[in-house]
Amino acid sequence: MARKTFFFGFGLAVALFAGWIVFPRVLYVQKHQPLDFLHKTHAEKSGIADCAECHTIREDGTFAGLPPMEKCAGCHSDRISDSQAEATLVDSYIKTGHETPWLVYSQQPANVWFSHAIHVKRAGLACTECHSSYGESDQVRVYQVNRISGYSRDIWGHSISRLRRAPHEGMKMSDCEDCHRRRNVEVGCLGCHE
Amino acid sequence: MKVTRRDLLVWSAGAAAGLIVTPVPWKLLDDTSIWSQNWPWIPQPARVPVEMKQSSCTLCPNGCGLRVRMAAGWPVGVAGLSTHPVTRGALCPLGFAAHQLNWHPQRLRTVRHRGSNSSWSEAQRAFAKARAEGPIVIIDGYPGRAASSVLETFAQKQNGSYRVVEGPETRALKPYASWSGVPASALGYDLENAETVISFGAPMLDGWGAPGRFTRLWAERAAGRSDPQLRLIQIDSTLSRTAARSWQWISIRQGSESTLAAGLAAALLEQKLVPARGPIPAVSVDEAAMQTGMTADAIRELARTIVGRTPAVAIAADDNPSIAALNLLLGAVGTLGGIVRRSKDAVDHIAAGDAISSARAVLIDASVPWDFIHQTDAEVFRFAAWDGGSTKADWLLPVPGFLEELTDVPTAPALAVETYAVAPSLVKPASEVQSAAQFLATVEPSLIPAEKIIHTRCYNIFRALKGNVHGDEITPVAKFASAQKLEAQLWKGAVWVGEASPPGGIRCELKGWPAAPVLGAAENWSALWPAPVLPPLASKLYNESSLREAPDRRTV
Amino acid sequence: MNARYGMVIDLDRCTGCGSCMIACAAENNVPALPQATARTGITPVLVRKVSNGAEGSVRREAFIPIMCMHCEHDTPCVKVCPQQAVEVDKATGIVMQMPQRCLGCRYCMTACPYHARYFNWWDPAWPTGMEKSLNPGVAVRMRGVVEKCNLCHARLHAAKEKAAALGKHEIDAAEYVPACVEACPTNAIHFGNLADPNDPVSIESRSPEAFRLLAKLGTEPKLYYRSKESWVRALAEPISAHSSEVQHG
Amino acid sequence: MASSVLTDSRWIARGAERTSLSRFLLWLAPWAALLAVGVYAAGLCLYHGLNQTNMDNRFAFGLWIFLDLGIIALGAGAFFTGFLVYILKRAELKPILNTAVVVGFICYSGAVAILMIDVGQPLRAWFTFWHPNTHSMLTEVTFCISCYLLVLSLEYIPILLRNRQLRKLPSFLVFEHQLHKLVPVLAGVGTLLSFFHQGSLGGLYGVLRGRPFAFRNGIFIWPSTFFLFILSAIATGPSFLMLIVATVEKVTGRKLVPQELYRRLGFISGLLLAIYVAAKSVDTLIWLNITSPSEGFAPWQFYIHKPFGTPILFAEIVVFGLLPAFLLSYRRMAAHRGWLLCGAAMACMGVLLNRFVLTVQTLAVPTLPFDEFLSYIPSWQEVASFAGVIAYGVILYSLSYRYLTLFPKGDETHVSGN
Amino acid sequence: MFPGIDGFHWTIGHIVFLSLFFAVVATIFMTVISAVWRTNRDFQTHRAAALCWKSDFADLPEKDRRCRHELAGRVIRRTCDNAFDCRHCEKYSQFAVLPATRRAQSSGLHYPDDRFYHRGHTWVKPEEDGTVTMGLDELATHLIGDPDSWVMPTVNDEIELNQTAWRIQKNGKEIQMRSPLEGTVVAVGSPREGWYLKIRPRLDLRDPASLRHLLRGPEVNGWIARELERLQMQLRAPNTPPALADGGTMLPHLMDVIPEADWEIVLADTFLGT
Repeated sequence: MARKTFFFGFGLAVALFAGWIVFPRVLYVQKHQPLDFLHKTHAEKSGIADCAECHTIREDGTFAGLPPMEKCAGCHSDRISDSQAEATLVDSYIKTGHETPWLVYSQQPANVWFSHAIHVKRAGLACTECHSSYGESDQVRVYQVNRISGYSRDIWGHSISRLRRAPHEGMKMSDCEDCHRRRNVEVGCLGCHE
Repeated sequence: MKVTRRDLLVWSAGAAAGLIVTPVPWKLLDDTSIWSQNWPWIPQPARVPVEMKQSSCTLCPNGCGLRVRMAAGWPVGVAGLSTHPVTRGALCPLGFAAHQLNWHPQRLRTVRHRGSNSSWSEAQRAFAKARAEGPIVIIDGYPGRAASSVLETFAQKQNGSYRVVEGPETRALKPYASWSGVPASALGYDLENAETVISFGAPMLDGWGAPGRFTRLWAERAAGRSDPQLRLIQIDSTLSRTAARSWQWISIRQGSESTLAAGLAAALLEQKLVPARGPIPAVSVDEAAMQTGMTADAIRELARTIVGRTPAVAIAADDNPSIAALNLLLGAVGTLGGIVRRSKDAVDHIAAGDAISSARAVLIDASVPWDFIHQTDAEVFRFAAWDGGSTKADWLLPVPGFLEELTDVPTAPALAVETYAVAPSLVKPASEVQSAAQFLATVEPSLIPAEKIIHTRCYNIFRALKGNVHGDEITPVAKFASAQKLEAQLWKGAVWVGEASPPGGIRCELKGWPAAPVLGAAENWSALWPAPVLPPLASKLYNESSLREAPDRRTV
Repeated sequence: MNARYGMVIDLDRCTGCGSCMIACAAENNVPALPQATARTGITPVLVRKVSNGAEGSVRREAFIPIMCMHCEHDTPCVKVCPQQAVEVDKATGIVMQMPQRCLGCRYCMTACPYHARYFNWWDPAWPTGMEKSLNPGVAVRMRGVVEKCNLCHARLHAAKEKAAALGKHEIDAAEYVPACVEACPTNAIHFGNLADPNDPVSIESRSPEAFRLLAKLGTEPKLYYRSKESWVRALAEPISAHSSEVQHG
Repeated sequence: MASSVLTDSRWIARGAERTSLSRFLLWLAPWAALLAVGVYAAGLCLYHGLNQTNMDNRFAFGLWIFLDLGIIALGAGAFFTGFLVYILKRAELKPILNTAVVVGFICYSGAVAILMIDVGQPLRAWFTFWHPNTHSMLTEVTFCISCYLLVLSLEYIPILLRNRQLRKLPSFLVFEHQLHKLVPVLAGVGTLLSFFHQGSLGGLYGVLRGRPFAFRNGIFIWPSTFFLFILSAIATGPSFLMLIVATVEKVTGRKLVPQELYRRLGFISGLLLAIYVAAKSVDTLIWLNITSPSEGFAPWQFYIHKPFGTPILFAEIVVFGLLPAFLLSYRRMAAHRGWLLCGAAMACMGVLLNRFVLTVQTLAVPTLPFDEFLSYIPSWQEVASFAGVIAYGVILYSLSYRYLTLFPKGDETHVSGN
Repeated sequence: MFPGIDGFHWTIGHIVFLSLFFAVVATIFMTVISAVWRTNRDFQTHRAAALCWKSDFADLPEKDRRCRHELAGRVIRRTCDNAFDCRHCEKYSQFAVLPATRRAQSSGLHYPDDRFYHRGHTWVKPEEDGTVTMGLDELATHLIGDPDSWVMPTVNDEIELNQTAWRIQKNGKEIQMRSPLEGTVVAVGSPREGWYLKIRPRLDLRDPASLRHLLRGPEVNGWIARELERLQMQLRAPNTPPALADGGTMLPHLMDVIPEADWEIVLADTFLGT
């Protein structure tokens, strides 16, 4: 009997360890941003206060997303510091004119239609509502991508169980729904899907 | 301690029980389904801003107004330009998918010589050789463009000849040209003012003339009205699309159109419905009835209907003198709502006949319909954007594709007024492509390049102070401060429309009722489409629905 | 105020040119696959040729564009979908098909009396490079799901976004016009808000010439047709002994 | 018995006489081959997508759905026998209980397997559980069938654990003993589930307002076909079991069940079939004269397309309904084993015909006035993958018969001269 | 499915449907759980063993489930329905009084009368000191010959009726000997000594009922005759010498003499194994 209990418990323990500790590490691939861009530094040095200064909404309502290279070139036309990142930025992107292949933490799939105009301009949400305080980040986060679905980990949220997660954490459909429910906004599938 | 099979069993039972309460099964379930929603092998459009551009379609001489949606430098959608004075937002169905044409698997991407890849330098050498050895005939399918005049000038320099392949609408105007001396390219139908249109097998609602020109008139003044302001009488041996939608369908024997025209003339004169001007038809009403399969009374009835609401004009599907003669009798030549002279200064072109057989070399512009058959031993330089395959050419020379080349858009066939537009190059041309005009410019540097000619033409329009420019709003030419401003407008997709020329100006001399020619059957737009290939999405019409029969010898 | 988008198609104006079909396919990134046939292809708008059945000079033919009728009441496809991949959008009345939710059971296709639903039998594919010409804003559907006319909702999205950018709550009607409506060279397709009694389309839908296909099923389609000709109006009834589709080839 | 090189006698219940392993394998071989082909075909459908089938946008449902409905109806014997034995305490049916369970398990697992190929996105099938649309008959079907398959596998376990080698593990043996005691609970649940999904399968078509050929009015949320399907299923289930047992007796050359049992099954089947036929006729009349006219369809216009003429209706109700009902329930006829089995076979064909008509004819007849009548021929992949399921069934049953005790001891006596 | 998940509606239909579904799932789940729990309980309370024996007994072919009275010829035909537990058989007494018609006939095997025999071919011999000795009967000894090895319980082990008393390995086959009696091991013997175990029975042997479940006298002859018959059947096969010599006397060391026979089956049938 004891022998049985031992082996059962052993199996149980192994499964739990594998499932809760090993699995999440295996499921997500770690990737690094091409440049270690720091929001904090830019806010301080260049006095950029408003996110919209770089992440603009065009007049037709579409969202420009990450600023194009010429925006950076505005200040970084030549090396203005001697950091390694600065060198890569100026040499391999600004000089060559290639856009930086940023990894977007909150990247949604093709079938999702999310309008920043509607959420920011009409509903008046603050950027931090969804993007937390990344605007003040003083180090570059590692970008984790799901091996199977190819989604950024931010979509699922960092706690693998999705329990006890911060309000801004997680960008799955259910998270959108929760927020809409809280603010009793009623949207059908058509509201957010292409 | 020795691990028995039973122990392993118990162990796996424990593991299974444990696995259920880990994220593993549930997360995998979720992620695999998400994977199935974003299969990597399914192409997805890039998330890029879309901008609207206005231009004109240059795939055929009708020059429809285009609204092009551009994303990341590529056209991602094509729609009609509602401010366009002629097409008024209409396009031919294939035009709606034209932005896919440049990607067609049969796009001609390299110079080909007798079925094997070659190069432009090879082609130039061969052309130079031919040019040194004898006259060169140049064939154009879209006369009146700046590029055409480049071709024409070159031909004259070579004491070669410049020939033109014209569409059925223009061919149908040939008889008046030959009787009056006014070039066919200067003539047009004033349909906008016509009240009765008798179409002898012309696909009036299915691709005749510029898309939307007549169909819009028909939709606004005829469709769904029991007594329409614009009566469309379709004479057809079969229930064609136009016949099906026409106010009246007259079904006659195949190929007896000219006889019916003559019969109608006879009926008109017999009933004194028109003053006896011009020659007397050779057939009587009864003979006509016998040959057309109609009853004599039906023909007389039809004659009465025609004159019942005027102006009335008869439209032939192709070059057909006796129908032209009927129009003379109806007084529909040089009058409002009939055949009008749209421009003073137009030169007649010589149709590309078998005269080319004597030439040393033949240069065929990309605008010439792809199935143009030329019987000649001369060396043929065929310019084309898509590999037609069937054209027997020694040289196949790739030209810029849809929206890739700057060109101008002269008046469309059969229009009653003159128009002029510019189609700028919206898309970066594919590598190693050259239009015929560009090619000749490299061969003969003394030629004035098309760009310059366009510039001059814009200046001339500005200087003439006539007509209006149809952009987002209509501006009289006189209102423009400078030629540059006018040209800029045209480059943005605006269209210049000349003034309607006064009635008259066509005096036809003909002795005796003309003999009936052999007449081709009615065509529709997919048959008139000049390219050898159709946009892939056209397959919706041909493969994926029973709406139309696929046009033969074409790749969809 | 919820809109109820609908159409009135003037069959007397339809010349069967097929512009709507191609414009629709181009707008919605519908693939054109060489292996697709009239029975397996995806044609969210499908123009069909009908006749009065007579032969000779008395024969009459007309063209009738068939697309999703966006049934308002007891919508057959919505009711049968096991996992709510289909819904009638509250705000617009559009019957939405969600390819990402769909499991491809095709029950909705058997439920639709208009055959207006299409299954992706193949993976969508385009000749090399042509994917660059895809319309941004419309996601390409994958193999194994059902799709249909969503009334070009990508254009509705754009209109909404623009309105929001301008701080407006209602979209500008001119900003939202489905591709088929825009494409029709004879303006045969009229698009508007049936919920607004003064909207020209809702006025037209009440005209005696207007009719709906299979109206007796009681599903309240929001797609109306109109015609002066009685034999065309007779198509409203399921039994019309003489009229039958004209087959080519 | 001498020990040949490979013998499986230690796996065969002691005292049970089975043919030699080599003969058994010889019997399995062709079925295994068929199964292999089926698996290959199914693989094609999963890998390349449903373009491998001949289904199309008009024939969105094809052979698979028809046969799924068919075998699920025939599989109804499982829950119905369980219901009779455990709930209604009809002990005389005990001898076929195990066979009923195995047959049921085969039918349902086969049907589910085919459904997984039939849907375009199997990976998302679970959405039905996560975002269920409870108004859809298909949701009801999905929920019930998956639960009932679970129940069947639980009923299968005791039979399995009594195998001669598995029983060597005491825990298995005791678990079997305890689970077996609880089987009546499962039988009850199974009855509830089957009642609903058999019905919902009928409802599947009955609710199609857009398909006047199938559309039926009904009670509350359930169209009449809901109840007709239940009736027809429980009517033919026993007949199908009877056929199975008879076949096994023929193949193995043994008497497996008391011959009285046949007559008993036949009587149940016949009685229910008679009731079904009556109900079906009434329903048909109501539909022809009230339901379809109210949707604007002329009563008989569904039957103008050959081969779906009125003869099919006649065959469905009379030839394969009334006639077998008579053969099965009329004592004189039922006395002859031949007539009895013939009746049973006809009853089964009847229910298959009914499912065929409802699935195929519904899609074939035009709805729009300018529709044309369409037909469809299944592709070899469709046929093969289903043949694979049948092979799977035969193999699984053969294995169960050989290594498990499907028929309680004592009934296995040699048929004289065989 | 659950509140807060897309597609959940607070409508009666939805709630009813889902609660019904959850009820069904719960029922199925509980059924399995309780089966597992009861199984576990049976092991805790040592009832598992009895259950297993009952199940094994039920699994025996009918000819191996004959009533002892049939063996003795007191009744023509009777199948035991009490797992050979004559101690609690209400029928026992009414048959026991009948005269045994079976003649004692020699099978060439020696079955002394001072012993009681269990159907698993073990015997029990009560000693004066109130303990009992257990051993293999002669048929078993002949069948097995000299064991390769044997696994015995240790002193003070509790052994249960019909459960494994000791194991014997022979030619790679393991034979489980079912215990003829329940009690505590007091001494361990070996094949050489002719006995295997000495136990202190749990029941008082002065009560005649306590050994009633074991075979005696004519019953033994009947039983052995049938056993030999069965062996004859099972071991008769091409290229094997007659298992039973003339007059049905049994050759010793059968497992060595006829190695090619299907011993798995033969041993299972002989020692009531599975």
